[in-house]
Amino acid sequence: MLQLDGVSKVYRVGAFGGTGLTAVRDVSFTVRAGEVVSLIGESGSGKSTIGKMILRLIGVTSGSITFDGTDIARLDGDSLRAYYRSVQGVFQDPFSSYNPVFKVDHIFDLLRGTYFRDAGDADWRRKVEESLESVMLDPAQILHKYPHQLSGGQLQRLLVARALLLDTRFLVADEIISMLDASTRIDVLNLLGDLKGRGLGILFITHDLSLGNYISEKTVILSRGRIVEMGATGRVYGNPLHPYTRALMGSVPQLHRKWSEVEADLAAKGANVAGRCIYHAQHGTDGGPVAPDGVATGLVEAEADHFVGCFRPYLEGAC
Amino acid sequence: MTLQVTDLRVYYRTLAGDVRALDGVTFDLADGEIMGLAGESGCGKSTLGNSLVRIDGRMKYVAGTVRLDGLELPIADMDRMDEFRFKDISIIPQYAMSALNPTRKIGRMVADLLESRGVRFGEMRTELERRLLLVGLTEAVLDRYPIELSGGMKQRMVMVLSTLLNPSLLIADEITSALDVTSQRAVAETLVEFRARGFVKGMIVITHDVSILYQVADTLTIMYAGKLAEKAPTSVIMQKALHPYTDLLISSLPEVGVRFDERRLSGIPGTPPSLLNPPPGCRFRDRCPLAFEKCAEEPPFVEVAPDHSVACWKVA
Amino acid sequence: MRRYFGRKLSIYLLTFFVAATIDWLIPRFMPGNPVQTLLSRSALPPEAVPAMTAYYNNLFGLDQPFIQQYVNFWAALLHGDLGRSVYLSGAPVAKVIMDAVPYTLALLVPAILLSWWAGNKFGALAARRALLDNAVLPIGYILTATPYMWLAIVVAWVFGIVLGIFPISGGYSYALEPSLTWTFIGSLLAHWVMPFASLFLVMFGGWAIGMRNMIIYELDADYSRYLKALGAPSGLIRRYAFRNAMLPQITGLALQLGVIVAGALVTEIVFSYPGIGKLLLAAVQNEDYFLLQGIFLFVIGGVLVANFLVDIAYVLVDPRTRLGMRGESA
Amino acid sequence: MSHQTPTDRGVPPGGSPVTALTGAVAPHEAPVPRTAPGRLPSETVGRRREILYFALHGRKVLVSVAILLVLLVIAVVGPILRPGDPNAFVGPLGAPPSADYWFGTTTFGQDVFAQFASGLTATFLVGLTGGGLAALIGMTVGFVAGYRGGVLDEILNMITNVVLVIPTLALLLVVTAYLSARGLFVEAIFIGLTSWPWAARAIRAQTFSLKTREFVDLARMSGASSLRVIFREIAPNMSSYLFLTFILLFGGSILIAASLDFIGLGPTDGTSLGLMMYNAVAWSALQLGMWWWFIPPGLGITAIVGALYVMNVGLDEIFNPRLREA
Repeated sequence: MLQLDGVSKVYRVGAFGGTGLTAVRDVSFTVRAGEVVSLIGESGSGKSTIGKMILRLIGVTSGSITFDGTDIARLDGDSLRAYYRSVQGVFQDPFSSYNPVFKVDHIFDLLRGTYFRDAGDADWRRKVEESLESVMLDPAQILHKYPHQLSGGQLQRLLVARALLLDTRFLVADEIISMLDASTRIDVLNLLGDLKGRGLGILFITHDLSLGNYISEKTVILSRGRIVEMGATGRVYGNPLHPYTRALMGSVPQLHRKWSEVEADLAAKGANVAGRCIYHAQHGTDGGPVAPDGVATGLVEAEADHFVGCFRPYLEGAC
Repeated sequence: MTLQVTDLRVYYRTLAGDVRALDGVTFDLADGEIMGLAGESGCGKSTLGNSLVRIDGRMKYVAGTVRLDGLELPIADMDRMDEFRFKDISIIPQYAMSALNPTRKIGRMVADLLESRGVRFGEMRTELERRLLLVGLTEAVLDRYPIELSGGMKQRMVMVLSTLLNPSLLIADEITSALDVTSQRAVAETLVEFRARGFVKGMIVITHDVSILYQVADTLTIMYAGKLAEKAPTSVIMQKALHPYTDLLISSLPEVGVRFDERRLSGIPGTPPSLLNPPPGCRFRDRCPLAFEKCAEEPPFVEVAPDHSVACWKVA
Repeated sequence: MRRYFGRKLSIYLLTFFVAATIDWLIPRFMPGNPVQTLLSRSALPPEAVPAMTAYYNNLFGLDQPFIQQYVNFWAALLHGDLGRSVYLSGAPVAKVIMDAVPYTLALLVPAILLSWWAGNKFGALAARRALLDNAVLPIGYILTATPYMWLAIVVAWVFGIVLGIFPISGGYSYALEPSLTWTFIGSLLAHWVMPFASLFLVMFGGWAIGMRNMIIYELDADYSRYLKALGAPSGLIRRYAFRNAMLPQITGLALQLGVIVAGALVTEIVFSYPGIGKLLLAAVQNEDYFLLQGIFLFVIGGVLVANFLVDIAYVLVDPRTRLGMRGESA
Repeated sequence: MSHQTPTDRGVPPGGSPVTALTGAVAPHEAPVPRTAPGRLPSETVGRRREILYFALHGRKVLVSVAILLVLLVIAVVGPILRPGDPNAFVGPLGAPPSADYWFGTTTFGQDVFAQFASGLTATFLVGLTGGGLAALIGMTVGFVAGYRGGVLDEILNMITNVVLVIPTLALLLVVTAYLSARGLFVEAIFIGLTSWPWAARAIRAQTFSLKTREFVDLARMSGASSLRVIFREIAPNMSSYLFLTFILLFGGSILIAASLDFIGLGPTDGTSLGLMMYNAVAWSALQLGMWWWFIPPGLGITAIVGALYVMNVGLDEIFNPRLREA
């Protein structure tokens, strides 16, 4: 339902033009209905930029994002409002997502002003309460409160409820649980799983590999604005090919395995690809488009439903 | 024993009344021990760390004693504590990225600080440079301003500086939470290295991320609502946590390999009580699946096995 | 660094260009004809009016095409020619201004520097002494809320009239001829003290309060907390806080320059001090437009140059701007 | 956390506010309470109550409001007590304060109290109009530049910088000198047109930081227009800040007006406090020892502006709990 095709984003830095900073380079992937795709990357990898581009909060420099076949760059006015009826987002910081001077009801009132002008008061209240209950919140405990009176977990669910009030079919969930307490974060994550069951397509943006593994069907690993590895979650986690993916996996603190054990395990798995760029091995040394910094931007299918990009600059020496 | 904390109570003053952020905490830290301290936000873990170093104007010392290497620390006395800070007890603060004076060259700041504590910078310089190399920095950073360093470099600089005088006790307060996974690992392993080289004797590592603690901590202490819930060797807690809160907390953490479709994890329903007027009895009672009448009384924090203490009536 | 100053310089040049253009445009767009206004003031016989009108039109260059007038204006300006003063019987404006400048500078430069220095010191002191703080705050607020000329009037009244310590009018005693004698220098100083003191006082309050507030803020900054956690003595922490609190004070100085200069002008008027301010009053009262325009351009130029100096000072003190200029920080 | 260089901080004109606000700007960078991990939620819970508490117990605010009210009453009641033209020659020449003429008379026998009362009215009007206009322009420029960013921001910044470095009094001098008839409002409008830049800068910086808050994105995803986002989402978050800005502009306008009047470029008719001082000095009240002529107008201005500044600080302490702990 959502497709990114060669999407790049260049930020303008400095006064009147100045230099450009490439935050996202030539990114392509698709998200289907009823599927969670996790977009994994460290800070500065461009993962949030991609989320914001999908939500039309910032523009695309080149490439296209299409939703149900329509290029979203062309939307404006009414068609943009129609787009937001289907595509919504929830962000990292629950406290920053609410305007602190208003009660939490404000986020619903905003929607009402645009999408439900005709709804009567009683009708509206019932709708809001239904959506709250669907995310397991008690309306009596939540409504008419100020954001600071609620917990981060409650606030994030409330945002999901807001999205459900519309006919949302696609949700961008940008680090939505990284600021929550351990005891409640898993419930918000489960909520995403339930939405997936209802047929929503979800882009789950995170820096935490174990969360991505828990919830998603498909994994996209991003580094410096570029996709380095992508594929079915089981394949990517079971057989990480790119050196960057392996470094990430080796650094994730796990609960019952020490770093040293994980590292030994990864080294054993990766022995077959050590020191060899799979992309260039398949493509030949001069194959595919190359970015100004010398890294090839394409991907190759290393195995079924498992794609990998050029190993530069994570590989010593040339590819 | 390096550190003995007995019945420590430190409250926050607010207009609405005292917030009992630290409400009677007792534990020991052995020589060479790295103790991980975890819990939900607002459980008092950072307050514990801060009160061992510096009780500032917003905090109020209420009761309790802290003994370090057999000597009682005057933790309530801001001025007398100065003697111990840095030399005996030191901290790597949560805000390490902004802890360096922006308008002084780093070397100058280090020199000013050392000289003001009666240590000759010239005598420390060689050791300082050696330790900088250990964390992957060169002496050139001393000639730079903080803005010239990346976030990770500043963090490492602060780590070296805080431990430069070989304190007995080091508090590391949420030092990995702002970092990417790859840097997290480097920082956490540096802490272990510092202990191995004898830069610090004991260490309290405060974080909300239990999996980091599993990697580096010898013992794990779980706090809940201003009190200690459980303390035990890390492996013991991971295998067989006794306090229901610890148990639920650990089982709610997704691990690599666990998938939603196969095994659905669940969190802990409810929220911690307000610390403004906390209810009597066990503070976890409202959320606890095992709660019974006895829990209306406050459970003592008792040793149920060697080095394993719990505050729960079901267990004790 | 070069880029930073280039940018600053271009803003200042643009400002000067805009201001000068406004200065040039105003008499040409204002209701009424300045030449007519001028002539109506002097009791000319009616038959002389056309001739005088032609003379003034020619003098002002008003008989030339519009664009030509503008080009001439810049050409003259670049040669330092600001026209001639009507009220001072045709003396060149540039010279008239240059004669007054030393007096104004003698008031402004020490008043700014000393009040800035003393205010900052005092404010920093107040930040840590509750007793002093309670005194500094109210006095500071009263001083900064005081209009420059009123403080000048009060100072003149108390010390000049009531106590009779200092002379209240002029730059030196009218009985003396300017010369390099001790008597004359003494007279200069005696006349200088009160205008200087009244300027100093108004500014002093502002700096003291500003410094106090900034120090309190800096003492709560992360670097201060870290130093405290490592047991650094409060002397060191305050020294660092003071240094960092100076930076906004320097910016404040830059932004204040225009206001300060205006304050100096009205202060001079109170004391009939022979600087730019007194000249300005005379120009206004005598509707001497060339003189007025000249003073305006001069003040603009002076403020811009002073701003540039403050910019340089700021860069020297704050490493962040220096490094930012190299493009190393986002 | 701060991406602003200190130079980007807005700084108002006129001694004290300069720094009164600079001191406040930095804490204002986070004008809304947030509960970060590890921070006690109760710190924010009590906030509303605290604001009320300090508003009622803050002596600064109470005292300054009282002073302003007294002066306002004088301005309103004065003309009723002393009807007629305040510039009329009604009494003995140069008489000191007495039961008949509370503030004495001028060299020409004008009633100083009558002039003072009507001058107060003029002063309040100039402050309100000039300060209000400056606040309006400052907010518009600040909001647009901060929210839209990009080239528009660059251009507005450039304009702001240009107006900021022009010594506005000098500009006003030249402009007003050419106007043969000048009213109070012309003066106020000129002041308003030239004294907004620092406010624009400060508001721009605030808007810039609020813009990155996610609730702004959420409003946009709710189909809200830019205008709505600015006025319904961003502005309410800065309301206290905007109010403080207005207070400072109010006081600043009064001071500028006083200087203009004093040079003889004030309103050509009517009276004002600055004009009173101008006349007092011009007619040698100083040399004649007629202190009752020049003390009241200056004291009046100082009292109004001082009260405004103190109110600013008092309110700031209420809005910014950090400043309270000195």
